[in-house]
Amino acid sequence: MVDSLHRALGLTDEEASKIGEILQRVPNPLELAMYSVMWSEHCSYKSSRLHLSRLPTSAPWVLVGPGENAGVIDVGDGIAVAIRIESHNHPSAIEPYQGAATGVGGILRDIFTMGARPIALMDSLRFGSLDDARSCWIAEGVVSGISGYGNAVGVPTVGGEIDFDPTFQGNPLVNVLCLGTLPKDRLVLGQASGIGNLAVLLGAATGRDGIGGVSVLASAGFSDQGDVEKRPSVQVGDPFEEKRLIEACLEIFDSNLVVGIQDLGGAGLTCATSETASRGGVGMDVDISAVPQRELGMEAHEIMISESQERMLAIIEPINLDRLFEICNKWEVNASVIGRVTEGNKLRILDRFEGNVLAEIPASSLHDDAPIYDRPKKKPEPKKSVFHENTEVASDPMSDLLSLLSDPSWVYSQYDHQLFLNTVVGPGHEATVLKLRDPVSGFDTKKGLAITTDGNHRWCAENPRVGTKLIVAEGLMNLACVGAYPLALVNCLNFGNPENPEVMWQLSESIDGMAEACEGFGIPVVGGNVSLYNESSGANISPTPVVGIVGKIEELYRKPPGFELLEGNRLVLLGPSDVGLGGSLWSSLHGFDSGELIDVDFEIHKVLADLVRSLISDGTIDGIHDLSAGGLGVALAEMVAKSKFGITVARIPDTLSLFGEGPSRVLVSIHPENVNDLLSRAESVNIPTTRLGLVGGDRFIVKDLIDVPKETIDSAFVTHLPNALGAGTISS
Amino acid sequence: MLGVSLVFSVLVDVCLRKGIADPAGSTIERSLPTLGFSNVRDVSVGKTIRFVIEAENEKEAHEKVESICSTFLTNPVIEEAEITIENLEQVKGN
Amino acid sequence: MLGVSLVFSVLVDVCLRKGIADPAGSTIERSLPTLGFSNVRDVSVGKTIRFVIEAENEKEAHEKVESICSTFLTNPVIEEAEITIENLEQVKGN
Amino acid sequence: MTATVGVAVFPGTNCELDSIHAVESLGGNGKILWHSSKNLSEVDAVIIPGGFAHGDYLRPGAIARFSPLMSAITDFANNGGPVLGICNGFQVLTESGLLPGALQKNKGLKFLCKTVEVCVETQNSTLTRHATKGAKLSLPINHFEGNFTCDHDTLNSLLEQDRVVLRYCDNPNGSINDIAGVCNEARNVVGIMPHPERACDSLLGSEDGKVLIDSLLGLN
Ligand SMILES: Nc1ncnc2c1ncn2[C@@H]1O[C@H](COP(=O)(O)OP(=O)(O)O)[C@@H](O)[C@H]1O
Ligand SMILES: [Mg+2]
Repeated sequence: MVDSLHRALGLTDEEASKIGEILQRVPNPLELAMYSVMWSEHCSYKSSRLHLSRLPTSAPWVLVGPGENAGVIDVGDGIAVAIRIESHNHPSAIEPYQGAATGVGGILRDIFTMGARPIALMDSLRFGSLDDARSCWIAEGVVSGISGYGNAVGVPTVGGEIDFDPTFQGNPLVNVLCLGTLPKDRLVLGQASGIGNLAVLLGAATGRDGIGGVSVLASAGFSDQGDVEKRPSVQVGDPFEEKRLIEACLEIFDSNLVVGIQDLGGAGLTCATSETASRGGVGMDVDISAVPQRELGMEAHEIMISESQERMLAIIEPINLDRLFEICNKWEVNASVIGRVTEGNKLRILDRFEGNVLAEIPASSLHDDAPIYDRPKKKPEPKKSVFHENTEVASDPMSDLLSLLSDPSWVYSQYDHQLFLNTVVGPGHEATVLKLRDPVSGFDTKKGLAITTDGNHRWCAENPRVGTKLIVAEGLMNLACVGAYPLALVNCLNFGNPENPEVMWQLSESIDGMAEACEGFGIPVVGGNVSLYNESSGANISPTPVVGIVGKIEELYRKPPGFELLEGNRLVLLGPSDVGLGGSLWSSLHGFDSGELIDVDFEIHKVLADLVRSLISDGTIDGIHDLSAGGLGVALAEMVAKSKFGITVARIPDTLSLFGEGPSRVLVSIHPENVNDLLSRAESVNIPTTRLGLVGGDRFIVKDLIDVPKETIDSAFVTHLPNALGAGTISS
Repeated sequence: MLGVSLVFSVLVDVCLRKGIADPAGSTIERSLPTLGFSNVRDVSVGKTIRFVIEAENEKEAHEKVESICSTFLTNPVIEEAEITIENLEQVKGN
Repeated sequence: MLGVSLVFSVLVDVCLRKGIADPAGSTIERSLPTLGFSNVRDVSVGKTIRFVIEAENEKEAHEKVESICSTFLTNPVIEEAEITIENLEQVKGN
Repeated sequence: MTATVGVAVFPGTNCELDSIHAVESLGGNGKILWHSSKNLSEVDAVIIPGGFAHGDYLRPGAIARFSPLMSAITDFANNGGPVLGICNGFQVLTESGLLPGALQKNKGLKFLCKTVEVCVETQNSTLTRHATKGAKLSLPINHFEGNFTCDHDTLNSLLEQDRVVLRYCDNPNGSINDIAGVCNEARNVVGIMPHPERACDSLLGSEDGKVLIDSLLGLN
């Protein structure tokens, strides 16, 4: 049993012998447990690290790049922004509400760990199809969980995405992004330094939460009873605890009491203690008995790897301890001294200070010595059902359009998206726009931050490299549509099993695509998260990188134009007309899973984005929508559904031009008097234009293809999700 | 449906499983002393769902309720339910 | 505290008062048929609070619990509670 | 003279800075009142803002109402001081008995954050003195437990005494009689579910909340 203990803990034989070499002795079970969680894929990025290093990460305004709890950028006016995105896919599959809720809690801690006040959350969600009851149950639960935790913790959820596809059946994707602001000179890092400094555990008591795989230890000799009950590893979120923790920590930062601070996430205390120590180049003694426990009789390994929520580890000088206790008392937050910073580099786990040593490990070996794998990659065989543009499909453009419409307001009306009085453009538009206010004084700089999250597994299944370039391009254009230029990107790479060479190839290609796009557009990657082993019943999900991009608006004196159409407006399409049906929403509706995916030309895309920003800032246009999934047809219908008027458009001859997808295309609605100005400005930078038609009446007319009352469009749009997921609004 | 069917009153008593954190319970417990109530501990919060169900017989009623419970009313990953069923009266089917 | 004190386990079963609308209950009732469960009606949702309390004797325990209930655990405008108290064991006071 | 508005903060409250911001943007003075303090010291009015006092565990407002601050606010209210409960603040006021009724879960059983239209039903309250009866205001709501309920006698006396302050034009949560806000008999204590502080800036979508906050400040 003991021989194969490492295997039961998920360590390979090679990994186990490497641990032996590091320690120069046989590790005891506690030590093995600590290595096993820290060297897990989740904590060590052992399959992806090699590839992630290809991403561009620097720019003059980047204060903290990847590697810390969150990326931090300088946005001017003495203000810095911390941003990060993280997945909580697997927990959400088994307990949707708590899985999503604790995902929100975790990402918030990553942000306030940096000294920032979290001011905005975004959620990027993907579920199995709406006709599958379990997928609906998961979707409902996840949205309620984000709502329940985010609203109560007092951080607005200001945008996101939601998509449904059979590829996510049994393995939903729940990615949550958080953004915070801080005074630039108050950056706090997760490191311990100063021999004799204290490690103080703040927040919730430690229970047997999320112990999962390591519970094998209980039956492998740690406990005498053979019949240790199988413990549920689900974590329950407590937004009230987190709210108090946020306020207490921010007050502690304001009072300058910490040397460093670190949130407790995956691998719990093991990660927080070893990471702070190794970053600070010091050692640490941890007194297990000082850790407040929620349950009786917890074993050392349980305490060290528990993933109980709402906890932080602060490193402080002893002289500040009383002040820290005072603030914690005020906010009713528990604080216990559980560790001491020591000379050297050893992380020692003790049964009490000056007591027995239960484990002794070089702190940095848990991170820096973690294995890095260059796993085999293999390009998959091309798919069979290639769709040719001339394939005959029995399809009716009108019913196709109606089935592609879906209003996400069912989701975001469950989220407080207005708290803090920053939300100028909330969810339901191209990108979210927040006022940029001083995090301490609240002073309004009259500038704005814009954020967007984008992913598209259909494109990436088609071609992970091009697909990933396209989502970065889309995020950039979403920002341009609200008048913002991009500053930084964070990403969440949701892929299947990396031991499958085809999945590894997808991951590597996707990272190359992201690197190319970020270089092409000059956007630094400041953070990210990799979620692998997304599979269910043996099937890997389609590759799904998700990007979050934050941008800035230099002058925010009026609300940027939204989707709304004004009567008499002209509709003009800006950008090239190259589109394809490969990886399109329309193709997936008809069951085609292959076809042509149009690549993005960075130069044209940048020029178009510049043009769009100038049209926004000088007020030339009244409405705008970039073309994305669903192409021109869906964009037109969404604008109509969000307005009071119908439209009549022409020059859309066929299904391909109505539903085809391609980059660098933006639809604008503009007063007739401004059309010539628009056309000449576009021409001067070589952006093609197409005059499509005009706004007015109460019908949705695409000449020769569709002619329906506006209400038909409206109702298809608004009823899609409520019909599938339960109304939520009252129906008598 | 033909035949005679029976009416049962059902009580489903849902608790969090052992070891699962109970933020509501612990918040109540923490606030009790400040409200002047001492010597209270181990507070936990659960929910009850009561309803009336028709079934051919008690066995069928049990099966129905158990399936409602595990698929809809609770998530067995974190919750446990205790079911109490009582025969109310007999109704004539139509 | 001197003297012997007793330990009681308490269950407070909170329901909405008659006549008060029960949104949670009716939402469950509405969704059951779509999930394939028919013949269920009169669904109501309540909550339970369980805890352990120490008191000199059963009478004192009852009084304490009733006071916690009426001032704190329930909102008498919309809720009512049923209390079940069980003597657990005797503990030595210190 | 500048009115000073005390804004109550319980652990879990989250709209306190927004309320202060709105008050100050209208010329008032905002001041935090911490839940454990026993007196209000020199405030002209009190706002109990939105949020999740004590996590809303058990019931919204159930724990907050036992705080020392709430005793002080109760004294202040009983002496005629203007008190406004917004959202969670409304829940705290009903729990503490300063206002009648209770706020249950929304009928649709979902949290709702959106902008709704409400109608000013009376000018005779500390919150609507400067508003026009019958005026329609566009105000954000943001709640799970906003479904106002009370027994028939209470409803009748609310109606007879003209104590319904705001009504929804299109009821979002199932509240009895479309009630969005009520006042006490003395008309100095008002509880409403919508958030006027979120509607004091055209850049954020609506300025219809200004007239309500103005009334509270006693300015115009
Ligand atoms: N899960 C969600 N949570 C919050 N907001 C959402 C969610 N899903 C979509 N939204 C909002 O709806 C709008 C449209 O989303 P989407 O159709 O994905 O936009 P696009 O395709 O232009 O990127 C965005 O503003 C987004 O913020
Ligand atoms: Mg977009």
